[in-house]
Amino acid sequence: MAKKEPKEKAHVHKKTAHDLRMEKEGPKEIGRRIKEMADGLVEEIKANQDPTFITSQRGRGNVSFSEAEGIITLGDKKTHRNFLNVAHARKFMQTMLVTSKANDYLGNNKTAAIREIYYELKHTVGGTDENTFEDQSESDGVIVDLEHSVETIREKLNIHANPKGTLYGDITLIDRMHRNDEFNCLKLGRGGWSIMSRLEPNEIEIKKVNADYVLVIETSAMLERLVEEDYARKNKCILVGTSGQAARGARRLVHRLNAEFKLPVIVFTDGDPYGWYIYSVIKQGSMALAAHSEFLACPDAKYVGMTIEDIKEYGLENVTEKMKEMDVKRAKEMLAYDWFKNPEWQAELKTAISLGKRIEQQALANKSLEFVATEYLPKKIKKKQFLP
Amino acid sequence: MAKKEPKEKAHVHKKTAHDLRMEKEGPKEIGRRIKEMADGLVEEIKANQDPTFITSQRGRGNVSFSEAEGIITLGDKKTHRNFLNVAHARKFMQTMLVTSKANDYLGNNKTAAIREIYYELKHTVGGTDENTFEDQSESDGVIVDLEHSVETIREKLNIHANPKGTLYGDITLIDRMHRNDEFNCLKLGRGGWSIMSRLEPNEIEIKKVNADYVLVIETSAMLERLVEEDYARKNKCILVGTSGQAARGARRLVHRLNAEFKLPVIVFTDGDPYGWYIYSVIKQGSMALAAHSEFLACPDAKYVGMTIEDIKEYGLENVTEKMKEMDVKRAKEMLAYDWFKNPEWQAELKTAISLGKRIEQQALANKSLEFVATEYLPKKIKKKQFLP
Amino acid sequence: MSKEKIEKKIKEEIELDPVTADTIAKEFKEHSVAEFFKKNKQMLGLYGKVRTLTTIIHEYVSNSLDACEEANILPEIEVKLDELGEEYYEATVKDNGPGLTEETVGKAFGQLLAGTKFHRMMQARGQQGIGASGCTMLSQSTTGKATKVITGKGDGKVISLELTIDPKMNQAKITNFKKVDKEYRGTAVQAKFKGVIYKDTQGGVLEYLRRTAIANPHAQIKFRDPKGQTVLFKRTLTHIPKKPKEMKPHPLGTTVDDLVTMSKYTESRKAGSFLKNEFDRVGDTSLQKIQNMIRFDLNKDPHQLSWEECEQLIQAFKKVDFIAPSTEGLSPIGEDRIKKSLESIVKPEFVVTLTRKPKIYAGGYSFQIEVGLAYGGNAGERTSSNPEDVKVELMRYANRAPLLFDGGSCAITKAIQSVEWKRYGVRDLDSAPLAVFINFISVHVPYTGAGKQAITDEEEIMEELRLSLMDCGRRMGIYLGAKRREHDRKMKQEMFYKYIPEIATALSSVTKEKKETLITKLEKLVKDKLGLEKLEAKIKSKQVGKEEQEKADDEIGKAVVVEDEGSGDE
Amino acid sequence: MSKEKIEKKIKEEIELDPVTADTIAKEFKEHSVAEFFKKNKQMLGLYGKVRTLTTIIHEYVSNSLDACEEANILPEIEVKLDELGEEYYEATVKDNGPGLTEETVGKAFGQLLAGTKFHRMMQARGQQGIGASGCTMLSQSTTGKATKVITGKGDGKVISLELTIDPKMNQAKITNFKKVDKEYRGTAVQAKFKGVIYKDTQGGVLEYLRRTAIANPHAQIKFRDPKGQTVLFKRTLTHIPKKPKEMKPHPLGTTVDDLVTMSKYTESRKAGSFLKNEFDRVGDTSLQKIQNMIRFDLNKDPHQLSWEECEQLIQAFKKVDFIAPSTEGLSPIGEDRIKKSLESIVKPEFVVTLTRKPKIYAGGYSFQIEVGLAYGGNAGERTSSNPEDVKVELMRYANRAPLLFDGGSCAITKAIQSVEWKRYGVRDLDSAPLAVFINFISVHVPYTGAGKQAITDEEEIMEELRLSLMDCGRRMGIYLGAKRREHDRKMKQEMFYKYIPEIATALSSVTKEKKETLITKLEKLVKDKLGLEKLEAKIKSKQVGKEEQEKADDEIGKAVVVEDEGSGDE
Repeated sequence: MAKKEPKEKAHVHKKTAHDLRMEKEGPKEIGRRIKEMADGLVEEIKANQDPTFITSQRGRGNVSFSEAEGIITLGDKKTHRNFLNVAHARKFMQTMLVTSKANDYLGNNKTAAIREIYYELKHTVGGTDENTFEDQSESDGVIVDLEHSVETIREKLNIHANPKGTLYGDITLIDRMHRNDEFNCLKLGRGGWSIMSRLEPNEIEIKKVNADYVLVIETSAMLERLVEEDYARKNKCILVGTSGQAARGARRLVHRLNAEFKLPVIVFTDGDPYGWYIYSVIKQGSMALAAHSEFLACPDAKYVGMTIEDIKEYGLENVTEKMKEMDVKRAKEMLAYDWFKNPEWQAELKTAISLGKRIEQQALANKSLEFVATEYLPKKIKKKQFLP
Repeated sequence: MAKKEPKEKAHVHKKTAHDLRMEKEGPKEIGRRIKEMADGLVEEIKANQDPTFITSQRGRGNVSFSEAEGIITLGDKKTHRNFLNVAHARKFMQTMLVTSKANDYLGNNKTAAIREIYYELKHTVGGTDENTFEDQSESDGVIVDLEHSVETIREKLNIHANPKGTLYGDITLIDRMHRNDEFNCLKLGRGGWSIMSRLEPNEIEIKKVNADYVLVIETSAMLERLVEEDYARKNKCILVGTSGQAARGARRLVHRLNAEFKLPVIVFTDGDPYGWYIYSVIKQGSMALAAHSEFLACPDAKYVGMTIEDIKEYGLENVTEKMKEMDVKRAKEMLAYDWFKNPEWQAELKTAISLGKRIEQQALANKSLEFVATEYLPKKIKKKQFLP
Repeated sequence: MSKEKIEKKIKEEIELDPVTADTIAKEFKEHSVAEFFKKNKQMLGLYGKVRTLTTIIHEYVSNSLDACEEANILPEIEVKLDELGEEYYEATVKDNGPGLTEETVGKAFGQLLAGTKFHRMMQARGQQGIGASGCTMLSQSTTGKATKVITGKGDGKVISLELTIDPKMNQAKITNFKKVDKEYRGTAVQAKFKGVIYKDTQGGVLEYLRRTAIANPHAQIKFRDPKGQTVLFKRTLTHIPKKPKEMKPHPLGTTVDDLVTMSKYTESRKAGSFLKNEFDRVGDTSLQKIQNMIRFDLNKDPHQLSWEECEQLIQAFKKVDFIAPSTEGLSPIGEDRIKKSLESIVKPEFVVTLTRKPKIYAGGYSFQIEVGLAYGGNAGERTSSNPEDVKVELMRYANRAPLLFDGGSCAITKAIQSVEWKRYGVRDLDSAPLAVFINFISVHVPYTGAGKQAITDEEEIMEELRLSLMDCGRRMGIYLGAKRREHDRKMKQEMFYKYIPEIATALSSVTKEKKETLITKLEKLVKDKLGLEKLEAKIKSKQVGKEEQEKADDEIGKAVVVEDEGSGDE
Repeated sequence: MSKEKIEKKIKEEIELDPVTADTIAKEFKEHSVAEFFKKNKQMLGLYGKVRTLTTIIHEYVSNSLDACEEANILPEIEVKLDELGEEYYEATVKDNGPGLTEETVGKAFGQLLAGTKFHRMMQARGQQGIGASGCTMLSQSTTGKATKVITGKGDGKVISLELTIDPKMNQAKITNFKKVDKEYRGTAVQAKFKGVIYKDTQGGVLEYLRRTAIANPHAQIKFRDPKGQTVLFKRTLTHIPKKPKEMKPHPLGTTVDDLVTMSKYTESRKAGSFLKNEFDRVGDTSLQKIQNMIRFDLNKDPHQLSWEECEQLIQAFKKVDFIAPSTEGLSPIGEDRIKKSLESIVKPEFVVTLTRKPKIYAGGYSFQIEVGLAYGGNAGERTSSNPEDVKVELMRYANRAPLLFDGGSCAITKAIQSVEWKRYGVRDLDSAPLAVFINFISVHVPYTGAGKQAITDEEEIMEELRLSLMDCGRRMGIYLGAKRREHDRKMKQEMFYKYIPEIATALSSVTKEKKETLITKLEKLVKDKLGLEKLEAKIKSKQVGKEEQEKADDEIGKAVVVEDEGSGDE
């Protein structure tokens, strides 16, 4: 194994300022914040006041696009959640349970997946046939609330999401938490490496990267097609398949390749609101996790396709799909987002809306199976036919 | 890398009789069968007869459980699809398109994912605003029809599904189609190897396996938990995460480990109709692909959990979920399946139905995060507390 | 005032003024039918500002049509409305009928329960002798003005007069009586009304006249509305409808009481001849059968018949197999005429019509149902400017006079709603492009009220209405079915054809057979298959259609041929 | 017979028998009101086998109640039905009223349009003098039998007789007249009917009597059904209702025609005194105002008033600020009594009732609405054996007499349907456990037909019905709202309480504060919070309730106090 060592332009990991800040926020610091918050609630209760849990307000009303940094950032508007409010009481109770559980993880140095937390905390509320949590979406929401309330990320609360995504290409990783395994992701056959849910630098070290750019791909079938066509080697790039919306692990990985190794990031998704959204999340971060953009986003990422222009350019009219009502609605909302307010994206979105069409990556197979690897991507990337 | 070579009980690949048979069915033979079928239709048309495409009938009516082989097999009932039938005409047309495309792949030695075929064939029917295929489920169905009609598997038609699933453990693979990459799946960090969509022996060679059994796991989060707890090494086994229903690649891999290396297969799913179904497909094959059971099924696989007994045994009452109406209906159907007609499964299904409860793998987190790896699995497997 | 005080006061009053049978007797008064309806004009349909005006026109126009038909004159009627002030109108209705004599004009317009029609067993629009006089009363009580009538018999003399009603006496008060030399035959009436409004909407005068024209294709009706716009409903037939004859009651349906009453007033000397002369369909054969079943001699003086003997006769009637009642007193419009009329006024895609055989309902009155179903095209009411927004239009008639109000309590509406229209290809009756025309004709229409807008849902009437609608519905269903089948055939051919090039290309690519050959062969295959289907459909539809048509022809035949027979059963 | 032949025959007939105004004149006949209704008995509600029997009992019972009340007697009424054969029944109704004299008994049961009530401006159940005589006619025409009447004035003599009607003359024919010595005060009527059926269902006699009892809590009604089972509706009040006085017409609502007619028959010598004597609420002050607005002298002889002068008076009336009409002619049941009655017979969870102020509708007739809403418990009709399957029960009354039929065309039903019940806490009216009681009282009820089962939807009536229902609905809404709030409060407390142990455990684990302390504190917090809310709700509901109650009290007060005032406005 590992017969060919990368010879040129191998990047070496360097710690960023952010990494340093994040490291300072160790379990003790986070634990202190949690206790501080809980103490506040107990004080209120003792004073016969309605206990109030405060977290950041999310969603458009409290999110702004930082032109300077090119990322989405969260404002300082707060949401108040009271116990003595019919609409809040259940969620208040759930927040307390998650808080207590996160506190346990930190104390015992354990980590858990969000689904595990759900099950750890799920039980019947005494004297009723109501469960503390009915489904995972409830605990997931509360976890986000807690992240924001104590101003940290879930990884620091020892909580992580499900793993998703595949890495392929000439990149050597070391898993410091797994007997220092060292492996090159071009040499794992055509399958590639399953990206983990946590990719913090203290756990996964990126030892060497031999590539000119990172290509982020929405669908696993397209990733497989590109592997089959030996695209990564021929074009000297890293392929990251996200299987839909990128999981936090994949986003963290792409961010690190971009931030630590200064690799350009090129995103290749379906030409539809979901695809554009995947792109925008990789580039600027998401509204839901606006507070964490600085260590997830890649502000200089570029969008290679699919674009409306492609439909005409490559005669793909027959393999477009009609946008559903919901798609059109989403596209119209996107028109108003600050981070799509450049002329190129405005034109793209407006054209798509007026045509009422969407187009998938796989639609390129309508030309020929290898077309995407031999023509479409190399040509567009060489000519820098990107959307910003 | 690859510092520790497996020292004991390393299995080496041997060709099975089936492998030999499958190998005989090369592209030329399959191509001949396709042409024969198409010629028949042309003859009918020339004789002013309604052309009729014949394929195997699937579903319960034509499926039986072979007690001797322990797998589901397909009977010889046929379905007739006529062009001059309002209910069939569109599907007849679609069948012709897929047939023609598969014929092309074989002629040009190309392979494609099912989604790619969909896009290759999708276009507007001349003079209408109707598409040849509206969504992928249409072409997927027709592909299965064609497989059965020409009595082969899609892989032989150079068609494959999306890749899904993760492999972790002390197993060394060689990808003969990818520069003979050789890699050990215990040494890829905690991520593991992404299982490909095709795992035919002529492409992926299993060089060495150092394990006592294969543990098939329904959810990726549970796989991650077991990796985190170093379960595979401590218990000397291979972990295969299927992320829900096992894709054909994963099934083929498990089958090969079972058939070529005689490794016992133990399946670990949620205790609900979906989980049981995942198990039964791995063990006996599926009704939909009954014709292919012999090279996908593992008749001697065992089921370790979750079971209804576990709920009582480990005090998990609070973290069970109500079975939905649909679940109960499915469970009742399963009662009647031949391959569940042993006393153990009958008892399991009936108890589940009467309690109206289901239980997920992650529910074990309710005990403690590591419980599943340190207590539950080792104990049950050691004591052989399996369902057949 | 406290409760106790009030009670005390009441008690005192009672003691001061004790009420007994004798004091009540002093209060006992009789009053006239005119006073009754003056106080209860809502019972005549004279309430609601729009409805009142429509009812007025209805009364006058019905009288004109009845008069013309009785005299075998093709009706020409002019209706005029003038707005005199706020909610104040003058109505003028002029006809070319036979006119009225000096003696009858006062009774016709100035006395309630007087007229030619009440006792006769003969179909007419009016039957009570109330309507026109009710209008006179309304006019005088809302405006204080008299009603003007001009009438001539075509003999060179014309009478002109003004009249009001003295409600206490139920008698006309005639003023300004003039007789002048002038050539005019017909009657013109002019009256003023307050508290009424003209509107060009559902339930308005225009709609009323439109419907009248549909059921009376031989009549010409001219209407000038208050804005001066004139609408002319031209006659589509120059054929005067067969004049109904006065009918004798049919034995079936006659009650004991009817028989007792008639026996008291008969001029016959023997019970047998009384039955033969005064009842429909009673001849010597049936008399003989009756005699065999009763316990007294039919030679008995009918004036001496007891209630019990009459009961014997009624029991006997039920066992005799009488032929269906004579249709002489009935004047159906006729299937062809309804069809023509609906086609010319409603302008639908197609029309099916049906005139049923006469039937009898309790009381011995014969009645007959006519149905017209007009489908597609302009049929149905438009509920908005979007031509797709359409709802079913129900056109109810009694003796050819439109019924516009009180639909909810009318047997016709109830019967229409009780039919399962889905069976006949109408998915949702309410939103169907359909006009349902029903003419109920009878020598006596059992209206639910003196306002004559709804027919009582007697069992026999409901049954017959339902059968008529279902019969006609079946014919419509056959048409709609054939229409749908043809549409389906076209759709099928299109569907098969569109796939042919795809299939041919694919098969050609695998088999190397020429694509063009495959296309030609496949197209032939489709044509052959659908041609066969079409033929089958044709044969099937023809057979069903023929059966239905024969059955219907048969019934119409019976209804017409029956005229040939005498009034006896031999 | 061919078409041509038929046409030729028709033509010949016409020539043989030409119809002209003169031949028509010969046919012109007058007929009596009795003949009219005999032929159109369906207009009196005498059709439908079940309905007919209910109508008969309705006519007799209404007359009995009217007679008792007029004579200030607490009514005791016995109703009996005997089955004599198939669809053949005998009905007997006996009361303890003032009885009838020899002179009036024939008119009361044997002559249409005769009675005490027609011309009086006074509330009564009957008003037309048609009903009981209509029953006599129906009895004789279906059975040939006479109607038996026994009546006594309590003076030791009792009259017994049998009577039928001569329809042509509209007069009673009395037979078997006897006068015997016996102590009995009251009237008993017994008649036989064929073609009727007794059923114990909606629209049947039992239901009719139950509803009668609800609106007449002072009456005792005993009913023996054909199977011999006896039901007794006991009186819940021993209070005789205030006897309505005869009323004068109110100037507002009087028409020009009324004024002209009244002026012709007045005994007054001057127009001024005519107005003052014969109209309600006209006094010297208002006369002075009127004089200032008209162009002739009020000292003029009223018999000389022209139509135009009467119009001036009517115009002037509209500008005078008359007080509301007197209520002397009306006898509402009263809120308390309706409540008591509904509570005892319907057995609901709660009742709200309302008696509104009198209003006037066109014609100068005053009327008054009473509403009762009975909610929950046994209120509403059960549609199956499942007690949850319930639908709203509409109880319509006119002058305390139940209206069971023709609901669809009745103003009361229309008004109920037009109200937005959701506003008052009733989500779906149709399936609500609710009884809606409405009593429409008036000196003249504008029935849609002589069958007296539906009230015409005159504008003023609809408006007042809606206002009454909404007013009463609001009060019910307040009750339902308070009920729901209390329920909500309990639910809330439960909800907060159940989470407390979870929260306490979690917070205790993080902060190390004692769990028990946290639980105690949190429970106190919840109690304090909900206690406050409850208090707020109470205050709020009290305020609203008070306002509403005051408003209502005010109106009842006015309705009662008004009696104190004289008939003038000074």
